[in-house]
Amino acid sequence: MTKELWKGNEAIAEACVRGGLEAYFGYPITPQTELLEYLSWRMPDLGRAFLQAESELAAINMVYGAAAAGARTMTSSSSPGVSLMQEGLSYIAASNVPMVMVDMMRGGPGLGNLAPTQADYFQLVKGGGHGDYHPIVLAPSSVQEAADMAYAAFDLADRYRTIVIIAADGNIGQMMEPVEMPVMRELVPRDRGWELTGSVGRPRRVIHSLNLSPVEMAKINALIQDKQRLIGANEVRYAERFAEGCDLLVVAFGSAARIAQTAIRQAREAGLNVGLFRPISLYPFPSERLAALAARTRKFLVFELNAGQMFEDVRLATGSPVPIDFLGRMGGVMPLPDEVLEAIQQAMPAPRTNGIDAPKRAAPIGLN
Amino acid sequence: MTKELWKGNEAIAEACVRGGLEAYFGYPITPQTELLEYLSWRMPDLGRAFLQAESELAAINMVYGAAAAGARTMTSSSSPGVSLMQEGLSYIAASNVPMVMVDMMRGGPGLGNLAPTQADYFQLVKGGGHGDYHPIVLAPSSVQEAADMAYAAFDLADRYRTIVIIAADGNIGQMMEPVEMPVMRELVPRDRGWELTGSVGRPRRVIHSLNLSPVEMAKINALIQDKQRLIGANEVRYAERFAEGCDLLVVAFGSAARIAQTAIRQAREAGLNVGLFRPISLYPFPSERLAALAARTRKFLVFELNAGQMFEDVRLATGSPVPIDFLGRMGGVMPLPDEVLEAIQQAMPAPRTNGIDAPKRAAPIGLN
Amino acid sequence: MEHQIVISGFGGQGVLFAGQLLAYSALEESKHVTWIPAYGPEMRGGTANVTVIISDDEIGSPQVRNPTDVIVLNPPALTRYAPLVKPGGCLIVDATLIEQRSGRSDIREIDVPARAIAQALGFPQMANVVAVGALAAISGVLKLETLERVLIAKTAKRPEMREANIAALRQGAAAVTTTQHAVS
Amino acid sequence: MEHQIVISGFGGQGVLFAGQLLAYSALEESKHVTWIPAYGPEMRGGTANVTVIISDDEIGSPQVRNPTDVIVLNPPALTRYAPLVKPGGCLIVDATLIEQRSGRSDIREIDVPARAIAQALGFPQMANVVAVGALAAISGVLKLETLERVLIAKTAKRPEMREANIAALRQGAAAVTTTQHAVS
Amino acid sequence: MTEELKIVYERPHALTEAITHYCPGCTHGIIHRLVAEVMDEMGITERTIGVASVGCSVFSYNYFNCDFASAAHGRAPAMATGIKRVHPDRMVFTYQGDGDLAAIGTGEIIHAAARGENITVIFVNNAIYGMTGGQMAPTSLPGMKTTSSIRGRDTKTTGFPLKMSEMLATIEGAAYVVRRSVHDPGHINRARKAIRTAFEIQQKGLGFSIVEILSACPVNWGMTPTDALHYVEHDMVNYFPLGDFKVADTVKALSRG
Amino acid sequence: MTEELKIVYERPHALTEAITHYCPGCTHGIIHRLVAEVMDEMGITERTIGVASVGCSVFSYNYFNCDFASAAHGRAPAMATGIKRVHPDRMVFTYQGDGDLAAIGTGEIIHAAARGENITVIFVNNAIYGMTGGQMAPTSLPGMKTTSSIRGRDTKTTGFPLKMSEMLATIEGAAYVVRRSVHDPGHINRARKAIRTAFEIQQKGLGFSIVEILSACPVNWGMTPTDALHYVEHDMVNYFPLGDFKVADTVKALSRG
Amino acid sequence: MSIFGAPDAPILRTPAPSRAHGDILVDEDRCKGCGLCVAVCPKHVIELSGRFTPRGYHPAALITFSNAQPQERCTGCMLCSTICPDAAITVYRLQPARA
Amino acid sequence: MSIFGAPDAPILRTPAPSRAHGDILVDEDRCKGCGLCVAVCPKHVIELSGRFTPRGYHPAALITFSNAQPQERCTGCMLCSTICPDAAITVYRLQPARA
Ligand SMILES: Cc1ncc(C[n+]2csc(CCOP(=O)(O)OP(=O)(O)O)c2C)c(N)n1
Ligand SMILES: Cc1ncc(C[n+]2csc(CCOP(=O)(O)OP(=O)(O)O)c2C)c(N)n1
Ligand code: SF4
Ligand code: SF4
Ligand code: SF4
Ligand code: SF4
Repeated sequence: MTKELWKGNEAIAEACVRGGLEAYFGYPITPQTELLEYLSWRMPDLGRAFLQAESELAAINMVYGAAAAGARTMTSSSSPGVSLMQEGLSYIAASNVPMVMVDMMRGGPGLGNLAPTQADYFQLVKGGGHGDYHPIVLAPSSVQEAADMAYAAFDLADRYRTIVIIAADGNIGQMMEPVEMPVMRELVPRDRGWELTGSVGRPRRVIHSLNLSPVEMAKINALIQDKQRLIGANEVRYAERFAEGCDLLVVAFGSAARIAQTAIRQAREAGLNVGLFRPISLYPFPSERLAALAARTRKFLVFELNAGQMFEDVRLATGSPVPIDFLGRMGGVMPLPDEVLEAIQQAMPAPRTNGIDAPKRAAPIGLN
Repeated sequence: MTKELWKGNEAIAEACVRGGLEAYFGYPITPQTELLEYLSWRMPDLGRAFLQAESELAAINMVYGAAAAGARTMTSSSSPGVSLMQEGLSYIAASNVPMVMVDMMRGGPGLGNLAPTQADYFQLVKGGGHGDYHPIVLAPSSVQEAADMAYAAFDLADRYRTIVIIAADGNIGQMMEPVEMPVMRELVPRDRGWELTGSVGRPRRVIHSLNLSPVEMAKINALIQDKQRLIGANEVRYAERFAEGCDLLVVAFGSAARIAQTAIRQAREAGLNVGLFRPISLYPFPSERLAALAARTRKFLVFELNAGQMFEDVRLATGSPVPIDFLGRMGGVMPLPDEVLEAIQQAMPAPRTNGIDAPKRAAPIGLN
Repeated sequence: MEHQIVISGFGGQGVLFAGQLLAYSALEESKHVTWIPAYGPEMRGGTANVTVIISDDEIGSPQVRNPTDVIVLNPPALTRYAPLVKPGGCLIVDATLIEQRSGRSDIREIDVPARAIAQALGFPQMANVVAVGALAAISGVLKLETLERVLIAKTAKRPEMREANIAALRQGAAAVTTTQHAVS
Repeated sequence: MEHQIVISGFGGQGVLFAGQLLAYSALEESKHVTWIPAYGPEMRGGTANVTVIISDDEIGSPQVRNPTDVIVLNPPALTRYAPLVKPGGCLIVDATLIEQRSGRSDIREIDVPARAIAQALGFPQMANVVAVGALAAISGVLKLETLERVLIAKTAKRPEMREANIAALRQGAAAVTTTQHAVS
Repeated sequence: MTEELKIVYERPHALTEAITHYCPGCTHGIIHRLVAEVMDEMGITERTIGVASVGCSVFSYNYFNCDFASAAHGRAPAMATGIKRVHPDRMVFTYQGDGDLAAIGTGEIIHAAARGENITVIFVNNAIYGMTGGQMAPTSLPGMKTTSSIRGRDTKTTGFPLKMSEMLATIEGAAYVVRRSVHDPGHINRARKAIRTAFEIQQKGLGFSIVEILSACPVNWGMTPTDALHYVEHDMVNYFPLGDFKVADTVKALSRG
Repeated sequence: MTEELKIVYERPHALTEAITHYCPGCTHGIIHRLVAEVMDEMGITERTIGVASVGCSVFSYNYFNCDFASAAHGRAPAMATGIKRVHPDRMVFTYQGDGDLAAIGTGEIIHAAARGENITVIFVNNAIYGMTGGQMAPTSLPGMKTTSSIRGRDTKTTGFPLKMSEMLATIEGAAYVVRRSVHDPGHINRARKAIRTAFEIQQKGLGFSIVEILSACPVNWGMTPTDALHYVEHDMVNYFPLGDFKVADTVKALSRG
Repeated sequence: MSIFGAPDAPILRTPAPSRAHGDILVDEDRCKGCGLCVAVCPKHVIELSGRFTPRGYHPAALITFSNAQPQERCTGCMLCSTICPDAAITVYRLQPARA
Repeated sequence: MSIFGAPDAPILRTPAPSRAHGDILVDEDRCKGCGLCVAVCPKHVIELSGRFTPRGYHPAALITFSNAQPQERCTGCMLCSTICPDAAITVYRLQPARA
């Protein structure tokens, strides 16, 4: 397999195609438009469905239809457009049909700007739509990872009949990196027993989200909760670097983790014992692993391109045993590695003073 | 002042009118429609603006316009409708214009049902729209409180130029209780230096949320964060009952707190030392007070009409010193006090066994 | 003292109004009160329910599992609520429309031929008022005078029904005194 | 070894293409590489920027404050980036278009009359290629042969420019060797 | 010659056995029946996927004997588009009220028409929001009393009723745009024919078809079912004239056009 | 008689000093100028509140010398409604592109018209999404090459361009619906007159007015500014005929109608 | 007995014996007593009965006349079934029997 | 000197001395060199100059003919200002001076 240079947006688009995407519906918005543009010719070339909808609202409901019809389907957008999809996402979650969404987050709130941020973590992870549900949310930090995730997202969505969101930003979307593109998957006709295909030779099926009886609705909710527990058990993803035994653990995801990685390299070159923990699945959040690390790390530094959103999940995961600093940048300001390095230096639990090394590793603090 | 019987929805509507509501825009949806219906005649009678919009999307953007024009303005809706308003809310937050929203939460996700739930806590409190912002979220647990909140909401919105959300459910909306309606406030023309009124005799003004420069957008965000800190310092509201020195503290808001209250009375009659903590402001969350209580309470029981959303804020507030149980009901199933009582009995940290009383008060556990 | 009252019947039998009559009267007597209709799937047609809680203290849950006082105006209501009445509580049964009985001995079950009484007054739809009169008489939750005053005020738009309304209330109350021995 | 290269100029000067030439060549040489354009307000018209990082190891941040190698194709680019070049790094200046100099003595600053060379070849828009040739020669980030091969492949649609392209690259490289003494 | 009683009309098979939740005399029921009759006639029930909207007809997914989806309020045409693009060989129809189609769903219906989306829309116009208890709709007649216009619709502040068919007829992609009524048996039969034509258009791949049907909401109009039909016949038809607003040439070529 | 050079045309005062971000030859600039000229002529700048939409004209709030709001994509008519209902004595106008008005904002524009909302809409139709880099719009001509239809708009899958003016003209509440162009000075002057009429209609409280203006996007069409105007004159006008689609009787009564 | 319809009331499921040209069968599970069939019947031979259906409605039924004149008889014209919103009516017509 | 326009290039802010019936003043801060005024001028007396504006455009300018014929002169007809998308043109016309 050879590598090729791909722009993030196009790499995701192509990986979706190869992962079996059968129907795409979307609406232009920077910085994800290239994804739509790529699919606008790629999908028809393969005889698959592509439609530029009249709005994000229409797009998500077309996806709902296509998903109900059994297709591997997706949409892509960016922050304001994703806000418009919240009702639709809630319906899709309630109906237990699988779909994939790509959100290239930009500067908010409001019209904001086109610059990369991670300010929609809460919206995506905690549930921007009404009701109790959580999509699977994956945050790539390289183009290769984005492509791999996109390819795998449809399987994941299918397996749990859930929404899978790939949450990135213009940094990933606009960047070119070498990518080993996964192989084209063949489309196989499937009948998983629930999709709407016309009732020839079988009892009719209905896909809906209305349950006037609270007891019935509670059952739907219980089903969703069960599914989420299962997802929590199976689908936690994260990456680490020097995380075991470091003095300061930087927790960052997506493009922030890339910046942190450079800063950490610099810090380690300067003799600081710093590690990196990168949640890849934002939902389910790698809480267990973080709790374990918290029990034997002296300090955490959470770094996000927002005002401190994943920060809450880190705090929830760790409880109070480990002090947690926060470094955030808002509005699309992309900090360069040296700013993160500075924050690392400030956050170091016991900086070397007077030439005497502080102990590299604090006594483990037990979880109580 | 005499009390009158008011239905929740209508009491809120009338209190808004008396609090100075100048322009209402909304769309019918159960269980808040009576609010809209009441204002449909009440507002024109007073020569104020009422408009049934073509959708929630239009309604929230009309509110945006009216707020930008300097009016005391509001909308009301219920879960799916509120999902549709997320983009608009994010714009309004970014523009720092004041508005009030009433959300009568119903069973979700999806079309769900009309029954009372609290399943949109995350959506309202963490931010269902894109970007870093939090509206003030108030949760009444009686019709009187709902009316008082509605009356005060406009001042609050004005003071911070923020969104104020009154989050309740059909239980509050449909219930009749005696209410002492606040007095009618006179409408006074105001110019607070930012509203769009035409630029006669002054420099022109612009209200927008676009800032292509990340640095500029970061400033907007910093302003919002500052405002939120201020709100956090000034506007925390909660109510307690037997909270000091109890063995088990039930934390519940809105209509769940009403149910808990009855259960707690029964529990105390049965000799259990149980208290109630009721967050009134869900944002800002009464974290400090809860942390203080956590330090000297043996156990918490969080009770919500959802799968455990405020639960996270309680955990964030308390850290790990106090064990926290959770009781939730989803899909609009309204538990009756006896179910809560049962949960209290099960959650009691040291139930009386063999006729011997467990110590009523555990040794305080310090925050570490 | 807290009276937890449920009134249940078909839509059109004036269930919600009966509840309001109680609620407004409670307000008149400066009591704490909540009135809450059954909510959700039952909204459209079919059964109508209302819970009214009247108390000297602040009221917690506006709905309870085991009400202290229940009025049932049709057979399904009896089936549903009779088993739920709190021991020692009251159950008012419109005996014109309901043949079954609760079979419970730990509650005060009162048969009132509410619809028959109302019909005799010329307004069969006043069965609800009859039942409220009966409830007031047996439970003592509210004074009959208060109920009368509120009833007159709330039905002021139909003065032609005024006399009948008052009569319905009183005859409901009277029915209790005459039937009470039979059950308690 | 990690080369952090920034190329900056007006839109239309082939800034992004120059970056791609580097990026594809890096891929050819099996290096790690990232290519990222300036993003945000600068998108529409005006200045164009690209950062290309070429490394033997995995690359962290695709953007850095202090690049090791910078090509500036217009005066604002010089003003902005000259102070940022990492000490010891390279700064390639298109001396045809830019009069100012960085004034720094801790970097290797190379004046290449890129546009003049390109113009002489008949294609003024090839100044970007000239500059890339110069960068390769001085920094050694990539082999000239690789760049040539990729350039030919990437411009295959315009065979008439093939020779000029190669000449641009080579003359850029050559320019370094001749001017190098002057600065270092 | 012996004679015997033979069935000349029976309940269509394309309806399920479920008893509808519609109010007595609600003409949603008639329109359901007509759609079902057409599905029976054409033998397409098993190859049809319906899309219910949010309104009194939200439960229509319980009443038709075919696969069904239930869309968000106003979004049925978008959902139907998603289904149709995945299954172009299936018959896809939406069933929408006027609040759903002419208020919150305006954008979706117009763009489905503009794309010439090959679906059929059954548009039930009863000039009111039935399900939420009788609020004003964009289609409510001037002066009409509703729970959100208790003194009658005021055209000064709320404008005039939207004529969706007239508006959709201006769209090139729309192949068939007609308005019918179900206030008496004659009009009911004409409505059925139009529904039949609309489905045939879809079957032949001729593009977007919509049948607007004036319908009664006796409960929220505060009328008896019979009076409600008179209101349809006189007041509604007066404002919303019946007729064919757009019949594409390709459609006229169909024998039954 | 002595003669001197006198100014016969100068930059309108209702424009700010800001230099626009529009591409060279973009006719958004002409249309801005026309609106500003009308504001100058009528002396209404200080009593006007504009509402910018999302599209290339998003920054119009920087270019007009009056109070301005910036709406969410497609929602300018709703935002304008909110403003107008609060300040009925102010002149309120929206400035919207075709992606904004004819795609995502379809519902809002139609219902503003249906309500007879007393606002003025300047609708700039350049048949493409300019700001996001040239994707297909609902108004893109058949066969038009855009970044999301690189082989030309395929009417089979995407339908035909929406004619918003023709559609809006069917709405009772709309007082004034016209289409103009700015491809040459004569048409530019006619466009200005229409804008003037639209503002006067609002001033007199006669209801909803919209001026659709065919506009060029040379950059995304891949043409020189001059060629782009030729494209407007020939191709666009051909599909989107200029004219008055609705002029209410009350408007005709205005002297300048 | 309750006036709200006894749950055990007989539900007509077979056409009543009749010598008319036509006949109708009303499914009383479905009939909601809306009266539209009554209003539309050209022969005025449908009425709402005093009975209650299980759901509490007065169902439609053919009027049984003694010595009915032909013009007062059901002709099986299907107008009632055409207007019935609940598809509650099956219509029969007297037709030549097949061999 | 850079070909991208020297920032110190003179910006015309007053009408060039001229004996034509009319004259135009192009605000070179605003002019983007789109050429629409050139295309529309009936006298063909506007051209895009070789100069660069501070923003890098070739600005429009009146052509200076030596011994210009009257028909080659600007008439102050305002067609250019009517089409200029950047409101960059002020138009002057020779008119009787007021007392
Ligand atoms: C987003 C959203 N907004 C509002 C509602 C509430 N709602 C349910 S049905 C309905 C209107 C239905 O009216 P119509 O479409 O005319 O159908 P009808 O009930 O009259 O048949 C509304 C507003 C909802 N379910 N979802
Ligand atoms: C909700 C939302 N969706 C998408 C966008 C991205 N977007 C910005 S402008 C635009 C289209 C603009 O096109 P048009 O209205 O035709 O104006 P033009 O730029 O052509 O003048 C889009 C899709 C957005 N900002 N918000
Ligand atoms: S409310 Fe109206 S539309 Fe809805 S079922 Fe009843 S009659 Fe029909
Ligand atoms: S992209 Fe098109 S519409 Fe936008 S400013 Fe440029 S020419 Fe004008
Ligand atoms: S029309 Fe149908 S539902 Fe109505 S009364 Fe007749 S049989 Fe019953
Ligand atoms: S029309 Fe205006 S912007 Fe264009 S070249 Fe002429 S003066 Fe310059």
